[in-house]
Amino acid sequence: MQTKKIINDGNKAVDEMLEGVLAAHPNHLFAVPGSPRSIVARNGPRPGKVGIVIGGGSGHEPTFLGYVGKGLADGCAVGNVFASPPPDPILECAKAVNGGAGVIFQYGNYAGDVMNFDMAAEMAAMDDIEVRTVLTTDDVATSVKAKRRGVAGNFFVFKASGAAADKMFSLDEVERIARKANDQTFTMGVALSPCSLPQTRKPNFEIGDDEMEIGMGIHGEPGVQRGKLRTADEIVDDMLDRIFAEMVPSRGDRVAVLVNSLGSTPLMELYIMNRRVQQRLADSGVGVHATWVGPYCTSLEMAGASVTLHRLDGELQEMLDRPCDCAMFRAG
Amino acid sequence: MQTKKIINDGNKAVDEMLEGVLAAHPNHLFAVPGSPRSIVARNGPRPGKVGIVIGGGSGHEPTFLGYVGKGLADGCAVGNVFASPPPDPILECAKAVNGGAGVIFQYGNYAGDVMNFDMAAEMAAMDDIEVRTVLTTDDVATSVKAKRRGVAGNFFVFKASGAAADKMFSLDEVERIARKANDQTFTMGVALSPCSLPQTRKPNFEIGDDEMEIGMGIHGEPGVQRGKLRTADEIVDDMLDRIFAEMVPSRGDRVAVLVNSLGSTPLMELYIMNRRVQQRLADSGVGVHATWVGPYCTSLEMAGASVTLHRLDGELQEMLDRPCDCAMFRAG
Amino acid sequence: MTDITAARLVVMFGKIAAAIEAEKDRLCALDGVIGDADHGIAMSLGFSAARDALAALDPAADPTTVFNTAAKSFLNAVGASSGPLYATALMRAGASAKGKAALTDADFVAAFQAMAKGIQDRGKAERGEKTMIDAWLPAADAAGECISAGGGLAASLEAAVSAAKAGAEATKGMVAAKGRAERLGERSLGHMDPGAASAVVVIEAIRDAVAN
Amino acid sequence: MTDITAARLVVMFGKIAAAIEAEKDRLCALDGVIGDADHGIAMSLGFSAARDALAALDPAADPTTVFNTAAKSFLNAVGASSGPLYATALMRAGASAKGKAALTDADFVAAFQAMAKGIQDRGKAERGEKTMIDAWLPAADAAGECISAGGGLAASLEAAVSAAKAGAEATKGMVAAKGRAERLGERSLGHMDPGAASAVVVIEAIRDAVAN
Ligand SMILES: Nc1ncnc2c1ncn2[C@@H]1O[C@H](COP(=O)(O)OP(=O)(O)O)[C@@H](O)[C@H]1O
Ligand SMILES: Nc1ncnc2c1ncn2[C@@H]1O[C@H](COP(=O)(O)OP(=O)(O)O)[C@@H](O)[C@H]1O
Ligand SMILES: [Mg+2]
Ligand SMILES: [Mg+2]
Ligand SMILES: [Mg+2]
Ligand SMILES: [Mg+2]
Repeated sequence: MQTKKIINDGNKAVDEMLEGVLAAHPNHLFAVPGSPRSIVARNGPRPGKVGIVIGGGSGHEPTFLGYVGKGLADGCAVGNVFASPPPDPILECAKAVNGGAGVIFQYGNYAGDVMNFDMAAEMAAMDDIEVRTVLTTDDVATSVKAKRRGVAGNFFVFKASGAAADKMFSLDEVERIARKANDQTFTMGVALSPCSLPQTRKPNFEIGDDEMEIGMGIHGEPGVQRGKLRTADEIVDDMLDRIFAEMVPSRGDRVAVLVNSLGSTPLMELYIMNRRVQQRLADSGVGVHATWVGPYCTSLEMAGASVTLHRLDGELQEMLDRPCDCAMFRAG
Repeated sequence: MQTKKIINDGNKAVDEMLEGVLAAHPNHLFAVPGSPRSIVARNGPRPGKVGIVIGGGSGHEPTFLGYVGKGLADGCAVGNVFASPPPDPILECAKAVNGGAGVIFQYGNYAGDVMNFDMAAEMAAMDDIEVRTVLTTDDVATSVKAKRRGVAGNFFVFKASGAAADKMFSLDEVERIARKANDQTFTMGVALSPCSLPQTRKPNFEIGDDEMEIGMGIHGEPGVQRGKLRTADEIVDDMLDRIFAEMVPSRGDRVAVLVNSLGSTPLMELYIMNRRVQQRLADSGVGVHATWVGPYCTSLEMAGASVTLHRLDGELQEMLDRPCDCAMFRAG
Repeated sequence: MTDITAARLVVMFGKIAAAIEAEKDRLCALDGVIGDADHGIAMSLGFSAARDALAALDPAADPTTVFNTAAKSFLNAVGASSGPLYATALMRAGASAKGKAALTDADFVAAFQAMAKGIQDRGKAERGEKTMIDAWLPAADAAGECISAGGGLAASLEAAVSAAKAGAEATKGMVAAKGRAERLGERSLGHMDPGAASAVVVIEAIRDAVAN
Repeated sequence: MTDITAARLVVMFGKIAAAIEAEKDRLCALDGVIGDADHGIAMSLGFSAARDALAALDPAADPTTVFNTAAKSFLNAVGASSGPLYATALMRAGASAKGKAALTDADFVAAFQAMAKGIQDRGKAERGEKTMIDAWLPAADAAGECISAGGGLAASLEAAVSAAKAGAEATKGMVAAKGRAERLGERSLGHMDPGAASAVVVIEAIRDAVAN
């Protein structure tokens, strides 16, 4: 039996989605002529501005596409579902957003993405575009930071560097801020049910009727542990314990919070989780500057959720508060 | 077997959700003191302004809560999952948003909501608050307009009256615009899978592995027809045929489009649908003023989607374009 | 038979709450077929709220206060369709008992009939529209006829139960013309209306609590 | 044995594409256990793109052009991890064939070895890290040793297939240290690496196409 999807042809799903995206958001986005998988912000790139190129596999919408716009990313290279884009569309993005001040590649730390973006960076260098790479590694499910994946927290990292570039900071400065933002971003997720790829229409992993996967990534890769499904408060407590262990919050710290749905987990459940997140932060003496709740980084129709804390100093707070205007996200 | 949910106690889900909502959006929303199910916009109500009270059952988030804010609704009465709120919290909203210029109750046309809001309106009249009621009836799945349900299209109706009230129009004018907006709003939905209520945690209807329900409402009520699941283009074509039959579009008409997820249908599928919507509109000579794609009116984690067309004249376009700033929605 | 006191009515609401609780899942399932699957939840919320509010009531309260307290707590706990319908029913029962320290058999049947009338006034449903009215109206009529014919309270409520059951059964053959199922048209045929089914449960519990 | 022409290589890519297509579901399922369930899709997209691009190729093309065309189309069709890994493999094969109108048996084995080297250079994986390297390196070594020992092309590729199979089998006992499965740690034990499994399919198809 095939899983149910409202699609035409699994192999065309990404390209047809992009047609639908461009049709919906003509004032925000366009595709590089001749390179339909390279999506660029209408009002983002400009001379002298550092260009921000993000990207990765499809199926995480509104990540990455939705964060392309003035004040955030300038361009986005779109891969197949859960697959890095090849170097070509990445290179075309780099060219399209290049304002002469260099370009930053930002994406989640996955082997496939690293290889493809690195190849694109080499090709961009041949075109005299200076490229820096900042991987997002916010998933605390892995203990070694350098090996961590980028998951929902890339939202904050992209936001910080997008704001820095929008303020016309230098390549060095934008890179520094992106790295700082990544260092201060901590995510933990759980998954309750699989999703299925449009091409296979089979559940991409198996899980018991009363189980959850703790530390699940955003592609259905197994996490750190299988457990029985618990209550919202217990799940959040476990997530925050793991996040706090990495983040080591001090009383007086200030954070931004993201409670994210992996797809089919509804707002009701996310807000119930947020209730507990805010209680725990209050108990720890951590102040909350802003909170986002919703589907910000998904895995198609997977059920599950993640919590991200983004610790702010004055500079990161300024970046977070700076207005941005994207097709699927606005702030400020 | 119980369905999987990240909750604590099904009977507390709505109240805990509201705690999480208020904690996330303290600058946008507060609860009327002593009436936790009456949520009011921080910067909405003001002297001389017509108050807009919306509401209905929970489980449709971001409807209704998410559309409370400056430029849109002033207050929202929150019911249990898929159940109208009782008169009391509705009345408390009416009192809290009353600026002396009258109040409009706006909600979907369901027997339970009508009875509860009508009782509240009678009680408000005793408090010398003039209340008008405008039911949303955008669901074209029913052929008789007066019997139609309000579904995702209430987004446009609330937006229009919220803008009119924000422009300090009179009660008569706001009511007229709300009715016009409702008359020009046409929605058709399909559902692919059930959701489950937090209290029962059982699927709320049964559907075959290869079936879809055409004309499904937003509570799992059966629609007009069971059919085999078809391709995105076929589904959209059927939806638009039904919508066009009611709307009777003329070449040169202008519309706003909403492609809405009922919950777990991901953005990828919605954008694939939008691609076809825009093709069909272009073929019919209908111009598109703006498009929204995402989960705007959901049924918890139900899979499925709806398409809404909102036909604009100059006045409705002005209302749609007027900025608003809500916890879960911004425009302009 | 002795008159029905406020205390007896409080016991009655406890029995209704227990009976509904026991049938909650079945009522949700019936609502799942032609509605939104929550009718058992709404009824259970409503009657347990009534029971809890009554537990806190002054023991010297009169029947009207019992009905009004139940009405108010039911309404505020439920919303939904059942909230105003049953709240109105209970307020009408309270009004019909006004000024009485305890209810005679005839008073009780009058209150029972007032409930049915209240539901109809609030919901504006006619017989045959596949709602709880199709159980409540025949039940009220049967009880009224029986007591007028000198049948006594027990027999009257027994007649009400039979009529309610027959009425609920008959909703299977009706096309819904009110409530959520209305849009289903012909597809509502063959299924019992959940509100009619819960009416049977309520009326049976009333009989069990009062008619002995 | 006659030299291997560009036309023969084009046939070889067709056979690889067909073999991968037949194993696509199994490869996705393997990737579902320790990765993201798309490896069969990526490999099938890549090799069918290569096959299609080669179908349009000038019949006078040389082996290097065949490999480079395949590399480029594979890369652009896939992305993912497999894209750069196989694209680099194929570009290295193209480089090793540079200037040759057709490939001798030794040339072909050298190209085959260059593929394995390319995968390693691109992915920086060592043996034992539970990747396609654990199939490709032993296969390349086995083919190289066999041809040096005078074993001929058929025997060399047969040796490659056996070594690849043993290597893929051995990945079950490895803890992943590269790629998506890396974060699984011990939980990756007991499962075959999908990239190693697909390497066996590719190498078998190469043998079938070339060694007769
Ligand atoms: N206008 C009405 N008059 C009488 N009964 C009604 C009316 N509308 C609905 N009902 C009853 O309400 C029942 C559904 O109640 P419930 O499920 O609690 O509310 P909701 O439909 O709001 O979810 C229906 O089965 C029907 O018997
Ligand atoms: N650094 C690497 N070196 C060699 N092979 C690798 C490396 N990283 C991943 N692989 C191989 O890639 C396979 C997964 O490929 P695929 O599923 O197509 O890509 P993705 O992981 O991007 O979804 C793994 O099974 C492994 O054999
Ligand atoms: Mg992948
Ligand atoms: Mg309901
Ligand atoms: Mg119901
Ligand atoms: Mg994979």
